[in-house]
Amino acid sequence: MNGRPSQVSREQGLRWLKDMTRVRRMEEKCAELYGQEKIRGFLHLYIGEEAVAAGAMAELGEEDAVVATYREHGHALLRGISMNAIMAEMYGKREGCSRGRGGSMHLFDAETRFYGGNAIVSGGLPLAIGLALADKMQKRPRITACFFGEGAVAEGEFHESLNLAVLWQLPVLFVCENNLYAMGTALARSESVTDIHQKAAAYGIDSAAVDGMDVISVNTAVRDAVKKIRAEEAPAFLEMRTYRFRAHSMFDPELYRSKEEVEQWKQLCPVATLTAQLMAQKVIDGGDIADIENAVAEEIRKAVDFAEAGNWEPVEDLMKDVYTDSN
Amino acid sequence: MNGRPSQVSREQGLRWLKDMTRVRRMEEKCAELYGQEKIRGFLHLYIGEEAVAAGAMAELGEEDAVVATYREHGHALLRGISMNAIMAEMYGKREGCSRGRGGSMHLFDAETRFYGGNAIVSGGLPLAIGLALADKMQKRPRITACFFGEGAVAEGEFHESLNLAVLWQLPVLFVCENNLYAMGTALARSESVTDIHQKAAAYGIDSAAVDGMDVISVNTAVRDAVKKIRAEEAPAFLEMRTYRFRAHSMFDPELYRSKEEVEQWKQLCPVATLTAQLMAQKVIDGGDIADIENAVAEEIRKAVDFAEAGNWEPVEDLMKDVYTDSN
Amino acid sequence: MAAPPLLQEIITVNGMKTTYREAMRAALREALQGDERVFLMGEDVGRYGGCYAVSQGLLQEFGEARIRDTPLSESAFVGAGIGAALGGMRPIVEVMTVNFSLLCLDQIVNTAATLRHMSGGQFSVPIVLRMTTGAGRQLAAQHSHSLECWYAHVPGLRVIAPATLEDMRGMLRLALKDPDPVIIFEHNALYNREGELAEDVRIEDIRRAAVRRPGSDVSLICYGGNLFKALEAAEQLALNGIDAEVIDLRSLRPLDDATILASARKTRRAVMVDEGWRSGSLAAEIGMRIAEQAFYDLDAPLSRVCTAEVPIPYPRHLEQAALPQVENIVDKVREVMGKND
Amino acid sequence: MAAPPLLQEIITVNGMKTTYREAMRAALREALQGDERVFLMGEDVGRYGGCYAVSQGLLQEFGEARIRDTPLSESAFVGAGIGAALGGMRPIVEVMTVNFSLLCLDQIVNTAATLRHMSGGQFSVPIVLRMTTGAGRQLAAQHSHSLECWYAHVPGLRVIAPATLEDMRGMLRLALKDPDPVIIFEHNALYNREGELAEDVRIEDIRRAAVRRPGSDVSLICYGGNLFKALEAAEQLALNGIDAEVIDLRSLRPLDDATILASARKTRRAVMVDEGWRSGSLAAEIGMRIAEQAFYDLDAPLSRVCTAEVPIPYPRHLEQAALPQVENIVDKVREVMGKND
Ligand SMILES: Cc1ncc(C[n+]2csc(CCOP(=O)(O)OP(=O)(O)O)c2C)c(N)n1
Ligand SMILES: Cc1ncc(C[n+]2csc(CCOP(=O)(O)OP(=O)(O)O)c2C)c(N)n1
Ligand SMILES: [Mg+2]
Ligand SMILES: [Mg+2]
Repeated sequence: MNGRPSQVSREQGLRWLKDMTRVRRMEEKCAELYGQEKIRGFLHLYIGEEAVAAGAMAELGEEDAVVATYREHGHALLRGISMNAIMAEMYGKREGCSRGRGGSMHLFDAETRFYGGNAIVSGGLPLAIGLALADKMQKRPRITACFFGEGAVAEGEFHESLNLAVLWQLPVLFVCENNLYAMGTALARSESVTDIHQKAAAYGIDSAAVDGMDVISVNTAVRDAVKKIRAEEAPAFLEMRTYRFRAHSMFDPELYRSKEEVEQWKQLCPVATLTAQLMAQKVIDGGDIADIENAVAEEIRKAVDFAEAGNWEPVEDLMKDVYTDSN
Repeated sequence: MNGRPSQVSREQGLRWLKDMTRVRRMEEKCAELYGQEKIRGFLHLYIGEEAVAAGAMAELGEEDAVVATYREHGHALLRGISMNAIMAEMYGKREGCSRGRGGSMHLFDAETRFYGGNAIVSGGLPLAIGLALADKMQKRPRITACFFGEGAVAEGEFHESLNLAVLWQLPVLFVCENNLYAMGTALARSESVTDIHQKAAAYGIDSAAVDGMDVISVNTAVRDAVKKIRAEEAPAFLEMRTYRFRAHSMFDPELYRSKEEVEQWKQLCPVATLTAQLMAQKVIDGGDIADIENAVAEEIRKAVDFAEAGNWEPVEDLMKDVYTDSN
Repeated sequence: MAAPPLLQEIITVNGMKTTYREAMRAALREALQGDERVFLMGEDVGRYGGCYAVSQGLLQEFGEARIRDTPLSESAFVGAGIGAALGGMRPIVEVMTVNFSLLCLDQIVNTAATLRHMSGGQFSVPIVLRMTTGAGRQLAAQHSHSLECWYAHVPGLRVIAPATLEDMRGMLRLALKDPDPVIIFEHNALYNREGELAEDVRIEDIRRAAVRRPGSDVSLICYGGNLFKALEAAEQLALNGIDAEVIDLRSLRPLDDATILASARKTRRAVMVDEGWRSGSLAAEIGMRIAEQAFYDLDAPLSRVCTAEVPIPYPRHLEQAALPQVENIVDKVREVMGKND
Repeated sequence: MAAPPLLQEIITVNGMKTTYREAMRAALREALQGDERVFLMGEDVGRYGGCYAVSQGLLQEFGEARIRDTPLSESAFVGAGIGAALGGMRPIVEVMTVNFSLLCLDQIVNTAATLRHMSGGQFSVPIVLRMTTGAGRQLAAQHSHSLECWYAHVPGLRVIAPATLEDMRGMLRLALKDPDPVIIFEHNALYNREGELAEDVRIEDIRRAAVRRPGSDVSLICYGGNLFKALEAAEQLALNGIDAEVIDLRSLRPLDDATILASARKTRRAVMVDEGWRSGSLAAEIGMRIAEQAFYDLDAPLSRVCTAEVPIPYPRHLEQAALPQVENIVDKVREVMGKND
């Protein structure tokens, strides 16, 4: 893998900064809306991990596919689903990207080939295998990027899926977001070998560990992996070392980790880190930050208005789309 | 691991020779009885793999537990279940070791702590984890030996179970009987990494590959592994490289492998190999072989008589033991 | 969106004597020849020829890519089938037997069945899952399940069970035309069965039940492997002057209420025959529907012949005692007719 | 062998106001204190305190070995629980929710449920499995299942569902005394519910149903999370002069036919309330049993209020529309009583 470039272009830098800021602010808003009971059910925030989605999505093409988990707001937004459609989905409105039926854990979008939004840990991996298999059989030069947490590594489906991907040489990019905890279970309590990229390597897959708090490192690693996948028609695996700053979901008293630990990681905030670098390198200035924050605030305001103005799906349509012919 | 001893005592040699011969001849008889429809359902023969069970069982103590698969006749016999009880079970008679209800795939015996006999590939591994966990929690210096085929390695339960065994440091001896095929699927078509002991090592478990056609190598490896497990209270993994001489079951046309390949492996017959070595080393002579064959023939004759003379469980007892209180 | 376009098919086979096994193989071959997107995936479907020899020869004809042997990884390859369906393929995934499907239920229930509704209609999953089911071959407790009722419980799935040679030959074609997940249950006892296929095999809508034997006194409602037991029972009952109507459900989800209720209303008596364990069986659902919708048309208590609630034992005499038998059906009908003394 | 020795228990709690959550926690604590062989294992039961905070504090009190956090490996840790039970322990294995139990069904159905019978009575599996179940919290399609009926279908398993505070406090004790596998379904809607426990909590045999409200006009048969909906419906019906009897099944396997049939015969009408999807629901089984055994005692068609056959949607209005509601029960009863116009 090539090293992390010490410099990035202004355009590139601003894009990542904006991407991460959009995710960060959108989710902060979601937390607020959850408090107001506008958003219900489970809400899993990605805050702290934005560099992973930002750095990765930038390297995927329109034709590629994305499979994610219930902690997927950032992936959905940066894959290109409009914030309006996402916010409306959070509200459960018909204008949402899943017609309001999925909510926070089940964002879907056919247009951007975003296949969710899966609330079963490790449930998305076999799906990614199949999407890639379809591409391979139809000789389409596509990649399927599959995001999942380190907790999923303990599931049998992780094992079965990695084996199939390598055995059948499928164009899958596995992105393990290792934020050190699965709900309250620390990595060391869920894995006998905590070096996840090594675990993956044992399947004969190209694998690396990446600083998931640094969008530039993430992007570099993903670019290389994607290149390899397209060139060698083989899967690749990246372990992104990151951390979630917020509770697992809105019901989590966080008894399993110390405030100090959380604070230490917050020092590595991906948004702050990139901002600092770009400022230090005089690639951007305070005005740029303000512009981004203003634009994002505006986008969020519009999204909330859109969601508020959205409609509830009529109860008569409850059974719609259980089957194709149930319409 | 210490090297394979070039010599073995006469007593030791005779025991292994007799053990393997008992399994070999018993199963040959079973195949014959299957032809006569005395034995029905599925019948999976171990012929060719006898060195594994013979070499391994010799190192287990009375208190230890054994978990096996549907290809378990040899394990059951060498664990100490009487041939009478096994043969009666094959017939489905009440005098069988599972009261006739299990048949070939479900031999059980509480007295020798033989926990079956599982017809779900990889289904026995979690059970072994639990048995070992119970021993650890109750501070009993026991080991649970878990036998399974290389096909099980692809199952999620393999992955989950190995992780738990290492994570919780459980006294489990995993014995993978790698006979190169899972029904008709060659190892290279089921595993991206065909070095199974390496796959296991990736969990942080002590692991080795062993010549499973040589009872002395098997025994040496198992003795070392058992010692380690008892000393370090940690699991161990052995990949036994072996081969099944017969079809997968009685319904298998064997379209997936060549006669030549089978013939080559038959040259490595564990019974013949050991016989040759012991004869060459003048540890035994033709008379000993004859004695063993005669004794085994007699044991089999008695077992068949026992099974033939056995009784069918009365239909009125069909529901017995579905629950403890259904008696 | 509209219902599956084609609800009925006519397949010209120029008449032939064949087995259920060959009929399914012919259906698979036809599907593979007719649509590049179709492929068969599962454990030992290729080199081994299928654990019941159903797919024998297909690997040689269609190659490794389309007759895809999988490792023992039920959850991953069924999930991969779902993903491939999303990706535009028309996968036929064989889960060797329903017994092993317990390892991939999550993918079927939480992904295949939910995806379309949960995504607001954006994604459909045109996968066909084939599983053998049933007991009777002395394979004991872990290899003798009949869990069709579980799958028939799940919204988003379509579940069918061929019982006739025609359906074994033709249902697959309609299943592949269905934009939603279809599970085909093939009873292992049928494969060796022989029969005569007509010149033109007419396959009715897979959502419809069929009256296999018209009758006026009692409705015998069954499916799959039990159809022939029910028909034989009907013949025996005829000798006793009891005219039984035999309904072959064909579709286990959705259930064809119209056909079921029409028969029950006509005969005023119903006995369900089901190889599943009694409690929570599909037979219970059918009975309950009749009790809900045709209660006042009934002249006798509803009744059912199911499998005893026991892990299926290995010995033939116990296994047979546990399973529905022609005599049990006859007795139960006579009881319902008040003819038992 | 004899039936589980103790069929009824009296637990002295000196009366207290408490929640279902605290009641189950007290039951767990009591079990852990009373028997060295008992331990609790599952995802996040320890440091996190349980996903519904049921086991909060137990890790501190009983330590890592007995309050065992597991990785996300449902199949392996449930199988390990089965093995530990065989090894002489009394494991309480928590599968966070029934939704995730789809990943360990094989171990439960093919091992826990079969082992005793298949081994000719040599091995029993005294494991207790706890799962939360049910919808209502806007968790959408993959997190809102009610699959009790599947487990209630399997011979070898015992399935119970506490609906009252007393049962939530006491059923575990009897479950742990049972030498066979027992699955306890805890409806997530109950945990926050508060109530008064008497001085002495009397726990009846977990194989028996209970009449929670005697009545003469119609039997409302339900369990778990729906008991209070049924009781509320009964109160509303009373205002309309309809006297409903409410049966709390408590045990879903075995079903207590005696209590169910006695009630149906007395009221001559029955409406089953069940949060499972309608087709193949436990409600169907109960209805079928009544239709088989009490047909001539009925004055009206059997009926049921179940969940709509749809993957549960996220928005509250759609989720509530899909689930059984008090109004649905009232309407259905009035319909059965011929009081709807
Ligand atoms: C199969 C399954 N088991 C349990 C759960 C409950 N659960 C939801 S999220 C979670 C932790 C997952 O952790 P990880 O994979 O690391 O992802 P993260 O939440 O850290 O992003 C658990 C146990 C689930 N959703 N699915
Ligand atoms: C979960 C599961 N899937 C499929 C099967 C059908 N099956 C029985 S044995 C077998 C092959 C197993 O091969 P391996 O583990 O190598 O053991 P071997 O038969 O070679 O001893 C298969 C696929 C099964 N019994 N269980
Ligand atoms: Mg995590
Ligand atoms: Mg093998």
